[in-house]
Amino acid sequence: MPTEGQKKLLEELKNSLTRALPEGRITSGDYARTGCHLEVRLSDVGMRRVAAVMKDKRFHLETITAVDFPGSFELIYLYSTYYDDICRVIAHIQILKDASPHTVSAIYPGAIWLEREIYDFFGIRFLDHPDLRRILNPDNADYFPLLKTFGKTKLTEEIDDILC
Amino acid sequence: MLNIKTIDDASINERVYQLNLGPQHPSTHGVLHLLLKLDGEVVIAADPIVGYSHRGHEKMAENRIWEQFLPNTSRIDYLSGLIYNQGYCMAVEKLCGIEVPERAEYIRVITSELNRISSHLLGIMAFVMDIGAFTPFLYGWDDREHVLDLLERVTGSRLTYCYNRFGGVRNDIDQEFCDGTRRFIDRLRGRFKDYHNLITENIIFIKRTRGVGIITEETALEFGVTGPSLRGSGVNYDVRKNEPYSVYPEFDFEIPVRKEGDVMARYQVRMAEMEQSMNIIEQALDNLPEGPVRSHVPRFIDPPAGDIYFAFESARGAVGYYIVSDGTRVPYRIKVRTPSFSNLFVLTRVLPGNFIADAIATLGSIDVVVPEIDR
Amino acid sequence: MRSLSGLKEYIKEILTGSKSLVIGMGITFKRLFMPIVTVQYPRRKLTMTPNFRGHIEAIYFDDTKSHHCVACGLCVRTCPSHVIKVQGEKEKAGGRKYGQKYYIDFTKCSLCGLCVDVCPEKTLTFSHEFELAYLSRWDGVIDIMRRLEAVTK
Amino acid sequence: MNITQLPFIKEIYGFLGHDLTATVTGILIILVFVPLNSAFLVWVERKVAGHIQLRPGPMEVGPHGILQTLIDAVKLMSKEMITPKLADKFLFWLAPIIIIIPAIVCFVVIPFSPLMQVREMNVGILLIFSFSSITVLSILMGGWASNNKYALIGAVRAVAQNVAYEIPLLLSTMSIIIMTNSFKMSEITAAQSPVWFIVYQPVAAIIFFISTTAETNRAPFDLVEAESELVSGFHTEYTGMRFALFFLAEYTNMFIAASMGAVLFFGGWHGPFFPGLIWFVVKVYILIFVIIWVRWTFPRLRFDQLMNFAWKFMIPVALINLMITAIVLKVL
Repeated sequence: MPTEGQKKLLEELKNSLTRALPEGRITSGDYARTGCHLEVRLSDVGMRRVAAVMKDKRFHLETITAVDFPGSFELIYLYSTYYDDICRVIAHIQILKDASPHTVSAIYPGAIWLEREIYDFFGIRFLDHPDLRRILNPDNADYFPLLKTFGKTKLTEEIDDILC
Repeated sequence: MLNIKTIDDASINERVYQLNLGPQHPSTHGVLHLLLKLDGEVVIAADPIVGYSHRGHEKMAENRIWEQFLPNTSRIDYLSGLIYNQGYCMAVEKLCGIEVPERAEYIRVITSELNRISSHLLGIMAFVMDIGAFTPFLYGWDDREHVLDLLERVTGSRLTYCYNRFGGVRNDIDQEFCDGTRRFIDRLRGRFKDYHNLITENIIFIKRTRGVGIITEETALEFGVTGPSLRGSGVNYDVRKNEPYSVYPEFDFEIPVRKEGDVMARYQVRMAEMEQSMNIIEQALDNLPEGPVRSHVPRFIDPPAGDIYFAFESARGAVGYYIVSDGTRVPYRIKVRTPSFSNLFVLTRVLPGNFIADAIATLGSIDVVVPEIDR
Repeated sequence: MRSLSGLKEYIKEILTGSKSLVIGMGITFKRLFMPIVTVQYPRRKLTMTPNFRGHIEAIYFDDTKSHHCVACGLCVRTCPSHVIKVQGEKEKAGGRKYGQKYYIDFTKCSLCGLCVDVCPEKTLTFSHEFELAYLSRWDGVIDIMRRLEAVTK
Repeated sequence: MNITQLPFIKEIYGFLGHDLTATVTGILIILVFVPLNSAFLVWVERKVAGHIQLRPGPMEVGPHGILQTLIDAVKLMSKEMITPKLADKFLFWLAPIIIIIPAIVCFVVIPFSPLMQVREMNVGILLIFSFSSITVLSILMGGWASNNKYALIGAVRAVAQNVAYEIPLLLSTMSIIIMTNSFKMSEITAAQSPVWFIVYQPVAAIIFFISTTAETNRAPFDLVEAESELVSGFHTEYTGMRFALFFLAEYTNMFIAASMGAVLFFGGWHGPFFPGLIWFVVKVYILIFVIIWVRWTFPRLRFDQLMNFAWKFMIPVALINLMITAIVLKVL
């Protein structure tokens, strides 16, 4: 039951995003199941262009996170708006394991610490980041905890064979 | 108010005085290390250093089955444990398409709103103690005991509840809980008059909070600030109203918003928000439907593959679970978007130019829970 | 003229300010004579509500004069912090197993209640024990079967 | 057979002469009275604070926790007196001693009752003011010497605060002294027999009490040892008996401030039918109760507001009050 404001906003967003990201696949997500109104899928870097479009539509950067898939990392950028016709945009950006994407902290200063957390957990280094260092783990830690290869404890094998 | 000296001013550099506020400090509400660069009493730069209570909830999520992550959720933000429980259960229910009976939804809303009141009580009174008034802290503590007793009667524990399950709640609420809640709400309304006389109208409190630590709407947008800190700056954003979930659409309550964006505005927003929570509880208690409290759910659930982002409103702001499931019994990735993470780092923009006392007041007014940042 | 209104405003602020100070003191003075709300713990102990969650314990059933645990191990696998160890034997070769030892280390237990929910025989419940401080970590490991026998004897 | 004829005391009395023995015994009584009184005040503060916050306060040791402060003193004595590594050893050791000396000396001139006054000096009030300004010196010494950033900020604040609040204190007392034109404490109390000075000088009384609260670093002006900002200000690094001395000095200063208030504005030992001493002690403890009551009600002022409040409000009002009193006295 999206309101007209939402529909209008979605249309505007879709047009400006397709103009800014010709190579991206922009589909309107099914809010009931995935919680996002608009999905942008990019195979390569383009997060600054997405951020620029979002910034002048007065969206705020809800969070940046990453998921460690076997072949590649997937960076997730979530934008949503404060104002009445709520709309959430999710940008999935597939990057290679050793790629180093560009930081968006020039557009959203809040992203400095979000990107530091992703570096801390996944080891993804962001280009031109003001001070890229670990945020949660001890500074001399040499591991990246949220990688799937880290810490495959005996526990997880145990669970796999019993329950699955 | 003060002529803010820029950090790279040459004359400043040899007078810069580095002070470690924390990690063990009476007013950082948890293990937060705020590295302040001072020129005399004026803060020039603030660099929050976090990670002291990092337990790796997200890594734990990848080593446990879906049910076993339940106790973790209420330990991410221990002050609004029930709200996080409800959020996680609703996210997984939305992913698997599990139906939740009407009565369970109402009980979840009642217990979450009670939890929000207890969290606001502690947040406000700890903030007032940072300003220097000890006595209101203990009055707030006394009220909070009543909420904890009520929730102990229903859920069995006082702080880290694990009360919600997939498909509903663990056990039903009895009539004594409903009467106890109504008595508590009348008692708290009576005490609000005392709090306003003792704190809000107090000339010293007004002088310490009016026009201090102003967060503009623009800064809030850039840093992704949400919750009472945002509503204090004039933006009417509350997930319960903007993205209604559970049975919130059936209650009419309005969102308190203030324009000034200073410490006093955030304090007043929290006080007004408690009154709104009380309205919600009363309306929920009045038309509490009958019926089961838990729909039949298999013992170990297997959600379909896919990803979901579910946002809900905790006492500190908009929380979000981003869950990636690959169809097995163990979640592939759970990212918890916590409001305190974005709210805290606004300090790097807001603190420069204030006194130390204002820095403490601003930190208290943002009501940061540090384990929520460190996850 | 502006300074005069500024002065008048300043005086008015002082007056309202001091009035609010006096009201504040009035409230605390009233509180001085209100009854005390705190409970002196060692002298007076509170009774826990029926739903209170202490560490888990077995329920006494009349038909078996003891518990119903069949040592199926479901609770062992569901527990997020791996706190439970169960051991059981069969009286007769093909018959039902019967739980002999049921160790829990409640210093690591997060009181989530998953074991109580998942138990097929519904023989687990929460005790009302809240004084869980012991001298050594190993005192935290208790056998709830012995505890049941001690209680029921 | 008055006391001086007893065998043992006779020699001392003969050796020292009347005046000196009176002073020596007075000082001995004070040396006993000061620790006992501040121990009692600590207990009173914790009880009043407790009951204001709906809790009973100390109850464990003795009936209603009366021995609590005694046990605290024993605990503090048994605690190790740690000196920080890079601290300035000599100043660090000296600071607590210097804070105690003025606290005890000020008792010499306080008229507890017509007969009970250690020594009547014609510079009575002046002596108390001059000695009480030494405590700032020791606070600065303690703050600087303990090589701790919080302590240094606390010490610097203490100096600015005491300098700012010394002036309104003196001005408000001056308006009393013009009326009695004598510094003698007993003469000031004597002049108040018919009507207490608070009736003539209500404004001076308010300014006096506000500035004594600030002088003794008590809330809402306790920026020197602000728990939530400076951990505990200048005595952060002090442990054991040194911390006890700072604590003792704080409560003794509070007693001195209250007794000066009682003498200047509430007519010292004047009172209808009870003996003088009872009246004096009752008035002082009522004033102390007010100081404690204020502490547990109000939040803390910010540092620049503290300064503005002193320089922009208290001092002008005190000056105007002094001028009016002078004009009125001239006219009468």
